[in-house]
Amino acid sequence: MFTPGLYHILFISTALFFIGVFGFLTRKNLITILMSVELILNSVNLNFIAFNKYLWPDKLDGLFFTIFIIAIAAAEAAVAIAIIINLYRSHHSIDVDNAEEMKY
Amino acid sequence: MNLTLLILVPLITAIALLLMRNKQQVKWLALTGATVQLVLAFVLLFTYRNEVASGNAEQFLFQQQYDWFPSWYISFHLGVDGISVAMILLTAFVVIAGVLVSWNIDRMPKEFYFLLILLSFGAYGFFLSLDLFILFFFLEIAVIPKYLLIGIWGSGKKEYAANKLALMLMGGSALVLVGLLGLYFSNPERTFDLVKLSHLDIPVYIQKICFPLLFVGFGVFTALFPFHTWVPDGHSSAPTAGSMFLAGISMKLGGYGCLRVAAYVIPEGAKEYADIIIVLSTIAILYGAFATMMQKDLKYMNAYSSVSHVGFVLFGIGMLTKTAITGAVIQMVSHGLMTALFFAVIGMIYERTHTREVNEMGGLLKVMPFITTVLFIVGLCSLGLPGLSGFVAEVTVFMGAWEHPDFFHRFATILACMSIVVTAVYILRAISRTAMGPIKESYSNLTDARWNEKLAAIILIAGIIAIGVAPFWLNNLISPGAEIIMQKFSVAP
Amino acid sequence: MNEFLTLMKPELQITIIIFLLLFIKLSKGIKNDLLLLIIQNLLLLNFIAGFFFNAPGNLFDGMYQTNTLIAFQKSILNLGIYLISLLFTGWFRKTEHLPEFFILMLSALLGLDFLISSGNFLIFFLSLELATIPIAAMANFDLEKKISSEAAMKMILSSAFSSGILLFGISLIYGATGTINFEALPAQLDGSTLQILSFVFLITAFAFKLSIVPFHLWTADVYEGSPIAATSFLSVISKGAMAFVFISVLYRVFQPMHQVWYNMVMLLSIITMIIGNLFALRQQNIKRFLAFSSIAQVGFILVGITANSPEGISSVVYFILIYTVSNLTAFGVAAAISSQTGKEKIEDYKGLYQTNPLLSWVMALALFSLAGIPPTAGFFGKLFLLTAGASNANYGFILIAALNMIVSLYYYLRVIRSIFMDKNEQPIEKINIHPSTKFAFIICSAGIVLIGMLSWIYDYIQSLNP
Amino acid sequence: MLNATTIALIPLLPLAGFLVLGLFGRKYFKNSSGIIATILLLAATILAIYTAYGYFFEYGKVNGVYEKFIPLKYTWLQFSEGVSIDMGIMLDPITCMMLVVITFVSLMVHIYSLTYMKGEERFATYYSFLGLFTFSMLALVISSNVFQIYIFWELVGVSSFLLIGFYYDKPSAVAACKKAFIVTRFADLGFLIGILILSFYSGTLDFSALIQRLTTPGSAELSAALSSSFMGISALTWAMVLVFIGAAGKSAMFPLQIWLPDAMEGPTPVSALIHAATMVVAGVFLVARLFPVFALSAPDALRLVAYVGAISALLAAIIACTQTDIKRVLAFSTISQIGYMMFALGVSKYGGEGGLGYTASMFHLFTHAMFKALLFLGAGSVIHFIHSNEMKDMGGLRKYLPVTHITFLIACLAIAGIPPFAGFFSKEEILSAAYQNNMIIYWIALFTSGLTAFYMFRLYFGIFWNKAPSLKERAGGEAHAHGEGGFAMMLPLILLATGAAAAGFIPFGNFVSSDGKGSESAFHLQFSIAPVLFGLTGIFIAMWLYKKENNKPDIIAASMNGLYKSAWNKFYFDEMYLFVTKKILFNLVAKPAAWIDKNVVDGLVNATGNTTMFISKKIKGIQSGKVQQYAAYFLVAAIAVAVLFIYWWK
Repeated sequence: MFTPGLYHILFISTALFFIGVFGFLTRKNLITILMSVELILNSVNLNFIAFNKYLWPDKLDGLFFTIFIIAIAAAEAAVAIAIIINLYRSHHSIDVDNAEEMKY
Repeated sequence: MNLTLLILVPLITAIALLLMRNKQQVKWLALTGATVQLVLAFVLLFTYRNEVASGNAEQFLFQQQYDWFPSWYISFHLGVDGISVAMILLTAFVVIAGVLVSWNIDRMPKEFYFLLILLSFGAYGFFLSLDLFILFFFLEIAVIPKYLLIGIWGSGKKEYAANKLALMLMGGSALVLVGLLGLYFSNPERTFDLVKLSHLDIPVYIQKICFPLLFVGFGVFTALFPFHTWVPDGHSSAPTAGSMFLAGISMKLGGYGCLRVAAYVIPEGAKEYADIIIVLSTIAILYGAFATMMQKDLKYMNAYSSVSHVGFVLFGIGMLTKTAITGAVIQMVSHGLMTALFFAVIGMIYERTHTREVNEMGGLLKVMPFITTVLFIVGLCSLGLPGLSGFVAEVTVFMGAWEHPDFFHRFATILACMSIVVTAVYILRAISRTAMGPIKESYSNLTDARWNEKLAAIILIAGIIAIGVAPFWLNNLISPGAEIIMQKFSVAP
Repeated sequence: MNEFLTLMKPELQITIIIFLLLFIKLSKGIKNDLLLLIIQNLLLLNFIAGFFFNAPGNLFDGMYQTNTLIAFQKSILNLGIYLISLLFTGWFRKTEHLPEFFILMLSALLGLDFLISSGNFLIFFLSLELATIPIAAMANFDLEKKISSEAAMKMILSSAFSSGILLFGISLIYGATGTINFEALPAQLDGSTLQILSFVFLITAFAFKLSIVPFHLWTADVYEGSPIAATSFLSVISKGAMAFVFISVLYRVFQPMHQVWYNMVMLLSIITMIIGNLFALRQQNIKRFLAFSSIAQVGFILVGITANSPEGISSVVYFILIYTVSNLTAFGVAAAISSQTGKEKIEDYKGLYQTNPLLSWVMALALFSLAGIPPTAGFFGKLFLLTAGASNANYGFILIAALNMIVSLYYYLRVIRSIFMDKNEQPIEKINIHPSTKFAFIICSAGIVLIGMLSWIYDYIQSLNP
Repeated sequence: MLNATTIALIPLLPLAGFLVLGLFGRKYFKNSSGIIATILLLAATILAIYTAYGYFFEYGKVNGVYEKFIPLKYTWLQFSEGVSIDMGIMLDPITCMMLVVITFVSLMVHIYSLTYMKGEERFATYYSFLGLFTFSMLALVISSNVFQIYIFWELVGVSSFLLIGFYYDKPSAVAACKKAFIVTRFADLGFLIGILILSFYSGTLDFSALIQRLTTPGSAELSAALSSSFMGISALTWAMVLVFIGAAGKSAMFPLQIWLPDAMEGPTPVSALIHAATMVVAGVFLVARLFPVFALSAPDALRLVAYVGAISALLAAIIACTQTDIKRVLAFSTISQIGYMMFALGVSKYGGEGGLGYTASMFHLFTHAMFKALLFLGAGSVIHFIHSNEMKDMGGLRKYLPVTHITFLIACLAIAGIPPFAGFFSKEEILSAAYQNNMIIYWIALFTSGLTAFYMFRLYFGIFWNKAPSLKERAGGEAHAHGEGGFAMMLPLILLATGAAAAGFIPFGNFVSSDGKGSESAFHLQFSIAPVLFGLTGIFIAMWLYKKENNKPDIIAASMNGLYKSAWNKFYFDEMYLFVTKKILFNLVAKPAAWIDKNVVDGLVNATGNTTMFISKKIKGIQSGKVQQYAAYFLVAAIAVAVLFIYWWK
């Protein structure tokens, strides 16, 4: 039976991180962008769990951190979606390219 | 003599000016403040002389020291030697004349006088301070009022000029700041105190770094070539009193700083760079003079001639002999009085003819004998006529410069001497085109100077003649200070 | 329990105020004016109370730390909040959801307070988010303005992205050292590649909040779009608090890697000053202008931070204090003008002095202080930052900083020029300033003049250094 | 004993006049200013004569030698140990002689001007300027310090400037005063540098110490000054040459003579005082003052003095023959005569028989002051009468101006060197000094003396004889109502004529000599034949050509076309100077300097600002407004910093 080691998990989490980043940078829909952020956060969660399990199994710092990140992510998403709704009201679109009035 | 008084009087005057409501009384208040300051300056002069005569051999007299930012080892340290006393006298003269000249200013007089007095506050503080931090503090205080004076009350390309002036001067003070910090961190006591610093051994490599920073930094204020270009634009755009203060006081801040801070505290650095200073200042002297020849605007002329004249200050400092340094200080005083007067006269003429182009004037002697007489006197002073202050200063610088027997210094001195001819050319050109020749029809009913203008001119002329006819008192005042500075240069030239 | 109450006093005070506001919000029918008066007085009390019963100590196994310096830093933030409540009276009175705005702002402040006191990456992260998310909501408070929601969107997305990277960095640190505790961390640091990488990721979070170039790009847009009260909170309170945290993290936690972060901070500082100044040169909108100028100011703060000495800390704290009053004054004047006339462009200020001399002087004072012109306090603040930074004898760096002061002077003078020199056919009419704003202007002006002159303030800060 | 106060009062009285009239004259002494100034000067004259008398006959001589007598010395400006500018009084024979000459001529001019300048708007100013000049000139001659002389040197320069430009609304006067000042200023530059060199080597600025140190053979100062050299010429010689340049400028010697003819734009009495009798001989005085140093330590420099003097004498005389403006003729004649004085000094030796040139030079200075002042004042009367300077407007005036005519004739005879008038004696001494030392100069001088007689009598005949006066068309009848100008104008003429006629009989050599010992002037009858013959020839030619109106002069002028034309154009010196100043200095130095300042130096400053703005514009694209781009920059920057610090910057 193949038991995944730390590096496997780190590989996945890093991949997840960059997928998230890529999504953040390329998607035009604000909701999708928000989802990309969630991906990034989840990759971090994976990191924490993996480090905790493989490297520092006697401490629970990583696990707790993960829990808090999930909570915060929820809060952040709530506010973000509120803002997006507001943006939709004023711009009638949730395309990120429509909101670039301020520049230079 | 309580030196704090000299700082407090302008400060209180400035604050009182701000709080004043009645626009008519503003000028009287400013005049009162300036007069009190002039009286104080004279009291300082006499008490200083008495003190020295009674055998007080300390370098700086009337020292006062208050703690200020003790965690940085900064203290509010005041004290004067002969050089500072001379500069303070100069400032007092120029300030009172400046206040008088701008008597009839109609646009925002309160703010105008406030800025004038604030500027003088900076200058007084600068000349009195013995702590480099507060010296720098006062130096910067004196910059922004100039910007506002030019920008608000100026003429011509005033905004451009004001910006250029403020930025170049601030650039200079930025260099000064870095140099000061270099000194501060390289001395084991971590002190900004001038007296202490001058007795500490600062590592030579630090001196070589800090000297150019400080000298160029202060040099920008003193129109060191090639950092002089704020001078023509700044002076010519400024209102009359602004130009007077700028050339009469502000440029002297730099000269004093070059001498007191750069040369005095950093002797090794000064020795290292003396030749470069001489080259640059010789260029400034001649080049300024030649550039003046081409100017048609009286204010531009005087501004360029200031570049040339102030070149003598740096030239004298670069020579590093007691006589030359004394000459440099005399030149500062002399040029301060003279150029302030020159700008005052130009202002008076401009107010009447509404032009500063020499080619458009002529024959003004007929309608304004007083003003043109003053113009003659100040012009003759500028070209170094004996009996007026310019001669004393230039001759002292030349004599001091000539103490170096080598070819380089000789050559530079001869070149510098040549400027007296060029100066004669442009001064006479200016005088003859404005005052002499047939008068224009449209000018034939202009009026002569009013009482305030007369008083201002007379005060400055009194100073010029007092130095020109009896230079010994000024020389005796300054040369001990110059001597102490020279003691730092252990190797005689 | 007693210890809990004394050590966590600042946070508890704020929490109490937040709850009070929530209750007030429940009971409808209170007019904005009265409400504002209550809030202002509460905040004043909060500020004053900040000076009493301060003691050093730890809570929760060192997750929460405090000492007198930290208490003083919090007092600076409290002062800032109080001034904000006074300065933007004009805008507050008009806004529909006044209690919410203050609840959000105070939550952010609470976050910042915790942030300063954090002794652990967990609480650091939590408080950072607490200090960020409400601001995004605040940014959206001008509901009728399109740019307000745009600003909020940019804020929340950028901060989410930034916290993603921060978390990634923290996770790497955790992986590399096995601890997230500030006390335990220094012993584990050896400057390995992984640690440097994670450290850089960590720094980006600070850089984001402090608007250090090139992590600053959200700043200007958010500042411009947000209501001016939110902008000033962002640019003054949040930035100040972040600087405090940054300096304590660098000095305490990453002291073993100080050679690395010294160079890094220096590099960032130079870029920040230069880019901030270059952008500020061309700005037309006063808020955007102040945004870029505050970016350049951060460059100077970084100069002080490079000192790596007690002087560094005290000069940064001192500067933040000065920066708080100066920048808030500038925002206050801008707000007073824009809330009455809606004008926010610098060129609209032409001839302001003709109609509003006092307001002009206040603005001039603030700008001079920001530019570092004596006798305003900004001069001393900047000078001490540079002096502290110069203790490393890196004079080239100091020279760059000093030369940048000239560029910054140029654009501050641009505003001065508009106000005092330029002629305008139709200058801004006489602005009616609310008495409480006036009061704030007086406090600020006095602060701008006196904080520098009264040298004991600096000495007091210096003495707080543990 | 002579006391310092008495002597100091001599210059101070005119100074008081200057101050009082200058400050209050316009208001309070509009009409009385002339009288006030004259009275003050009369007092000064009396004091001067008293002083001179006291010096020459009572106190001056110590053991048969006229010693330098220094009753006052006050340190005015201390430079360094031993080197200071002192204000002092030093009496020696030439000083005393100069005191008398200056006060006397000045008094004459003051009196003369009472009428001549009457009705001028700036009457008081005129007298105050005269006072300033007299003060400066007197203080110059009593100077005890080489810098003191420089100071008053400049002051006489400026008073000359002010007086030349007295008619300030006349553009030609304005140009002339500028020119005079700038040319002499240029020369003063040499003087100044010369002083600097002298002070450096001698370690003093005091005349007596300086002369003593630099003439004592083997003294440390002298050997240092001789041993250091530049371009193969010793420092001392350089110094003396430079000092001489200053002297040449003030005395309008070749090639710096260009300012003097133009200076005739000033009021005629002023020309008489400043540009004939006193200021222009200051150069001679300076060389005489430093004569021991010239003669004993820098003979090369002295030789230069001689040749410059001789060339000036000849050139100016040639030019004078062609000029038609009577004041200009006199101006060139002045240059020529000063040339005589200069080369007399130049050929002289120090002490004994060889020192004849020195005595002769001073003697000629003395007599020249008399007759040249007389000539100018006479010309002034003519101009006052006829309202023109041009010879072509004159003629036959002897009937209208009898006193002027006679006195003018006396002066002409004196300058032509016809015995027994004053000029004869002094010129004879000069020629004999030249004869003893340098034959080339002797022949030049002899020829010049013939020319002198010719042009002076050309002038004389042209004014007083020649064609009949055409007064009516000139200025209308009423202009001549004032005739010769009354007593105030005639008295100076008569007094000066007396001097011009009789001054030659003073045994000058007894009083003034190079070493102060005094010498008997030997009078050789045979020697005088040649100069007198040359003089008479000149007179007769002039009589033949100009006594009656005829066209002979034109024919001769036409036959010598090239020479005449170039002489008439003053040998194109003005043009050369104009070329150098306008074309070279102005266009090639000043213009580029101003251009560089505006475009290069200032351009750099502006370019710094513009570049900053340019970069600022260029980089604005970074702030694109797209939040995703912000994030991209964020990430790239984070990785870049990480890479930078992981791999390169440890």
